[in-house]
Amino acid sequence: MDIKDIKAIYKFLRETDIVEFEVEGADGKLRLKRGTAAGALQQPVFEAPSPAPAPGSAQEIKKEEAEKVKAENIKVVTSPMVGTFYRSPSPEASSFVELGSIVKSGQTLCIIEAMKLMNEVECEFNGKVVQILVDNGQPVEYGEPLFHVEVSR
Amino acid sequence: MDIKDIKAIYKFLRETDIVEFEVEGADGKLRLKRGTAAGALQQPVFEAPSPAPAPGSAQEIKKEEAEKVKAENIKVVTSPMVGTFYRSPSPEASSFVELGSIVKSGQTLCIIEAMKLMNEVECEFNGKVVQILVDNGQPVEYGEPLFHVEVSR
Amino acid sequence: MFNKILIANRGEIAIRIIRACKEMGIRTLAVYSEADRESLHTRLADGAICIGPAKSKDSYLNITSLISSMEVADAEAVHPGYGFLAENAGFAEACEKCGIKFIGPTSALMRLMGNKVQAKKTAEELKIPVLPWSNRGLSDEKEALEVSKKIGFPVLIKAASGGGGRGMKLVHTQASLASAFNMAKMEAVSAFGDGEVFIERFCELPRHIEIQIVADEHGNVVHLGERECSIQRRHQKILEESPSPQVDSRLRHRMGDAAVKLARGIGYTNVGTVEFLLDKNKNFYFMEMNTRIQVEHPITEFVTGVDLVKEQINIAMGKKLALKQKNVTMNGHSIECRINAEDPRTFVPSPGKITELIIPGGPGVRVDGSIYCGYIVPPYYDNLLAKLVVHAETRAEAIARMTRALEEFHIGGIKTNISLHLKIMKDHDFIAGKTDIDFLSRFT
Amino acid sequence: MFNKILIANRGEIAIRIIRACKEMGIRTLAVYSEADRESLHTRLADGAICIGPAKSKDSYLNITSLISSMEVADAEAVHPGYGFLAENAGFAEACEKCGIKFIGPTSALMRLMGNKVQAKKTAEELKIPVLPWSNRGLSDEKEALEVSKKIGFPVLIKAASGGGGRGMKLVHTQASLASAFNMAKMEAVSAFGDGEVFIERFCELPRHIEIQIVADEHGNVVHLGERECSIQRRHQKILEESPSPQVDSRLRHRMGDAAVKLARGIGYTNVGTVEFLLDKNKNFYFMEMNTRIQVEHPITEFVTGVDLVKEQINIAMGKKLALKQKNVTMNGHSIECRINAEDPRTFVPSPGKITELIIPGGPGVRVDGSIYCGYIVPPYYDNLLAKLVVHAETRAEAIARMTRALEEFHIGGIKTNISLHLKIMKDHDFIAGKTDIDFLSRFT
Repeated sequence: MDIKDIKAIYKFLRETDIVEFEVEGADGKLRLKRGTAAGALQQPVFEAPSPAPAPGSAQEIKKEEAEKVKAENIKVVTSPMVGTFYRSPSPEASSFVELGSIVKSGQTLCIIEAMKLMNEVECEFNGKVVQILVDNGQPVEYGEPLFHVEVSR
Repeated sequence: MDIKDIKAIYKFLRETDIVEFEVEGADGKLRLKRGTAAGALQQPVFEAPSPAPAPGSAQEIKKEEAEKVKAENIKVVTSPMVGTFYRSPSPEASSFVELGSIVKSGQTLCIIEAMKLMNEVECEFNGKVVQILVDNGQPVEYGEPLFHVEVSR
Repeated sequence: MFNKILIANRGEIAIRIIRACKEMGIRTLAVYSEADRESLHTRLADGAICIGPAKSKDSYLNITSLISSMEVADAEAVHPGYGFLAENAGFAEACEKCGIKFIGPTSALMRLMGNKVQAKKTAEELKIPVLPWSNRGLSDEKEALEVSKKIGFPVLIKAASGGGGRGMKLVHTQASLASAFNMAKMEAVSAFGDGEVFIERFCELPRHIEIQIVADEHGNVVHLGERECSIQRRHQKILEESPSPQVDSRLRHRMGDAAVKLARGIGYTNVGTVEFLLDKNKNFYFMEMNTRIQVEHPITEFVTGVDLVKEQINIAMGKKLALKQKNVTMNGHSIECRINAEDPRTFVPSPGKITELIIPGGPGVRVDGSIYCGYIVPPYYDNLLAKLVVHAETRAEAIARMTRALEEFHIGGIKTNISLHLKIMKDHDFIAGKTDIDFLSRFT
Repeated sequence: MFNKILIANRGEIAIRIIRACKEMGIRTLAVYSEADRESLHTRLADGAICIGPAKSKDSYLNITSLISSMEVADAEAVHPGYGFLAENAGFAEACEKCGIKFIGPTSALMRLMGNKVQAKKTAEELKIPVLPWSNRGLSDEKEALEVSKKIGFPVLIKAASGGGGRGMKLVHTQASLASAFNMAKMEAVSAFGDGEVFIERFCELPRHIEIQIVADEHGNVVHLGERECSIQRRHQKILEESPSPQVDSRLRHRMGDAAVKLARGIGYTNVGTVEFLLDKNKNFYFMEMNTRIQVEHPITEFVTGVDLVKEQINIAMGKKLALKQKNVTMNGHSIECRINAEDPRTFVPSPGKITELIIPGGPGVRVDGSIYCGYIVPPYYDNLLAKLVVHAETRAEAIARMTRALEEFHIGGIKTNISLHLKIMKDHDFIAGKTDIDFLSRFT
């Protein structure tokens, strides 16, 4: 399937009321979605107290990244609750993990503070921390991506 | 599966109320989703004083018929105005045309009465009356199909 | 009691009238052009009839089609809404001749008030204040110059059959009078087919205040207070409020009395609006009378609790007004924003398909619209999509409510002036009630 | 003055609260479950935070998540809406401990009124009429039989922690008492984790009338008249009106006084609703008190002009009531229809995608909804799509208005109970005001 085929298909779709289209053949797969209603609606997201992340975008981008990396050998660790993200057990202590740290299943990655309680977030597999997505002391919502961890084979 | 197949499938879908479609075979897979909403909204039409045609349907069917016959060698004569349809110049007189009448360009097919004025509707080509769609004395709206006339070659 | 009313209009006002009829138990017949087959008014009426092609001239302005529709469908009365044939005395007369009740004043009254020279003369005779003027239609430049000198420059040249600012010219000096006079005459001929013009004194930065009148066919007339309509662009109102922040109860009383006096003096019936200019010193001057329901009638409905469209129908059926002037009270404050399909900066109309739609709701919010998700706004008619109207106890609360309602309003697929209205709601002069006829031109 | 309020709810009531906050200049923080990412309340708030997965238990009922959200986002107060945690004294207490203002009464008052045995005892002590009852929670069948004989059959067994008809049993004869008593206890344990039940005299075909109370933190209490809520299906209201066609001003006065007496007697604050049964002889009996905003609050807002949600917030901020009892007037008539996503005959919920949507508008119509075209109604929560509320001068006009508004309302893609409401509007008994608690079961 080359660009000419795609153009031909799109030209055809333009004349129809088809809004989603997917075709799979011997030579590959094509999925198209034409602009429409709900999907385009703006999505308001968690408005943090200072310093605020750019409303709307940051979170979404993170989620897209999460999608992308999932395809590879990298897993996303998300926040199990609403709270404040801490990389170390106390302000004086050193961080649980750093970029590049090798982590084992069961090892604490960070703490989420909620209602004065410190909740440890553990890694559920062996791997290597390849990205830390949230700054120390930042608020996080449920399901928010915190770390990218490359799974060891 | 090539563009020709897809077009054929779409042509079929157009005649149905299917909005999502997925097929998978030896030679691949096709998934389609059609846009919806407004087109499906019910269309209220002219509510005649007694005897009332079935609300909604009659008119629509007539129009669909009009579409169909257009494709062949048959033309639809529509009402040029809102008024009352009369097949003869006076109650005692005979009808201008009957089913099967051979008509010439310029010949009067019927009268539409509007504001006490009798407006003659003329045929604009030579042909044969193959269908009379409105009963004598019935109200008609603008653009309402009145006759099917088979055009002489 | 009418059994069936034909609604000779489209869009939100057709729907407004259908709503009133339904609540009164009267059947409704909608009319539509070929371009309006999917319009909401055709869906909501009890019946609908196609009266012609897209062009207004051949459909909504087609008197023969309309009268014929009423005859074939046994409608006893017609409501013209606003615009189209609402102030066409010829249509009212045709209805009168066919024994169809035109829901509005008589054709003779429409003719009298439709000519601004006649209307001003009538007002003057009734001792209602008018701006110094030529006292008649003027035929040549010399006459015009003479009159203008007497009145004193700057003067305004206006068309007797005018409206919407066409044929209107502001003249600052003697030197430019002659050419302006001739241009105004030409514009008036081409716009209204009537070259009669007159001259009046120019009033600087006036407010545009109108008084709502309700008059039955038994000589009872009441007024429902004023509407502030100064926020205009090219003589088109886009935002109205009631009461006016500049009108106190004493002034309201005086303006209301003047409007009632005019209506009584000419034997007016049905609802009507008497338009005044209010100058900086709070002097008011009669401008013209609109012999129909106004776009902005909902703000008066909100503050007085009177249903103006039902009143129109009741009056047309010969009923006596239940309302007495002493029982009319103005409660709280109401604002209307006209939501138009247009670029909020350039004002270029923006027809097309509405792909996303969220309509505001909640307490104190009324939406009179004709749109739905998937609706294609046709390019043939005016670009009013919906009237967003709010009511609250105070003006400040009404502004807060309108702000939140505008923020909720989301129309995708076409451009609208929602953002312009939001800017107005946050403007200091607007918040302070400092709005005159030039507000919007200073603003944008 | 609060700077930011967290809204611990979803759907139309979350939106209702956001609207009030916006008009008051207070910032809002919405919370949502993963299933509600596309919900309108997340769009309309100033900010939104995901608090858990779809299941209510893990999100909207997750007290830790909610308190943590307020802490990280610096919200000073929480509005619980209705349902979810609105009558959860534990949540109110947690807020109190964290220095967060819970917009409602104190946790102690919620506990007192949350237990029906305690509530009835309190009312009785305050000399408010109650149906003859066991005067305490009952532990065994023997006690139950003794009490029932004294009261006289038929009797009703009810759960002290009950609600929504669960744990409620009607007993006609001595013979069936024992098994019913034990079943009621079991149901109460499984539904509320509390097996306490009591017995009261069964009142035949009563009306369900509730009085709206507003009480500030300075001892001022007023009532805003009654709501008629008799049209229920399985103890779920679907249509309410105010005033009740069965309550005249004298009875309103007496019921209102009783409600105010209760509120004063317990030192109640914020808004609340005192529910009464009204029997065929117009005797009224205290049933329970709801310590939150009600779904049907808009009908009271329409007839009294009071914004109940703003009152809630003002009271929570410590303001004194501006309203005096003598200034409360009931103007006109208001009806609310709850538009649910359900089969209108079987009442089976109908979640799914809304593919077409036309929302009614025009004069006297208020829509409090959470839907838009393209919205997918999730299957996890209650099936209320929108509240359609009308107001008119008389009950007959309100019914006519509701009828035309229901006819305008078009929701495509899912099933709704719009047609059921239309049938009710055309029902002779309804039109005559003859609605008791069994109206709907006779009707369907």
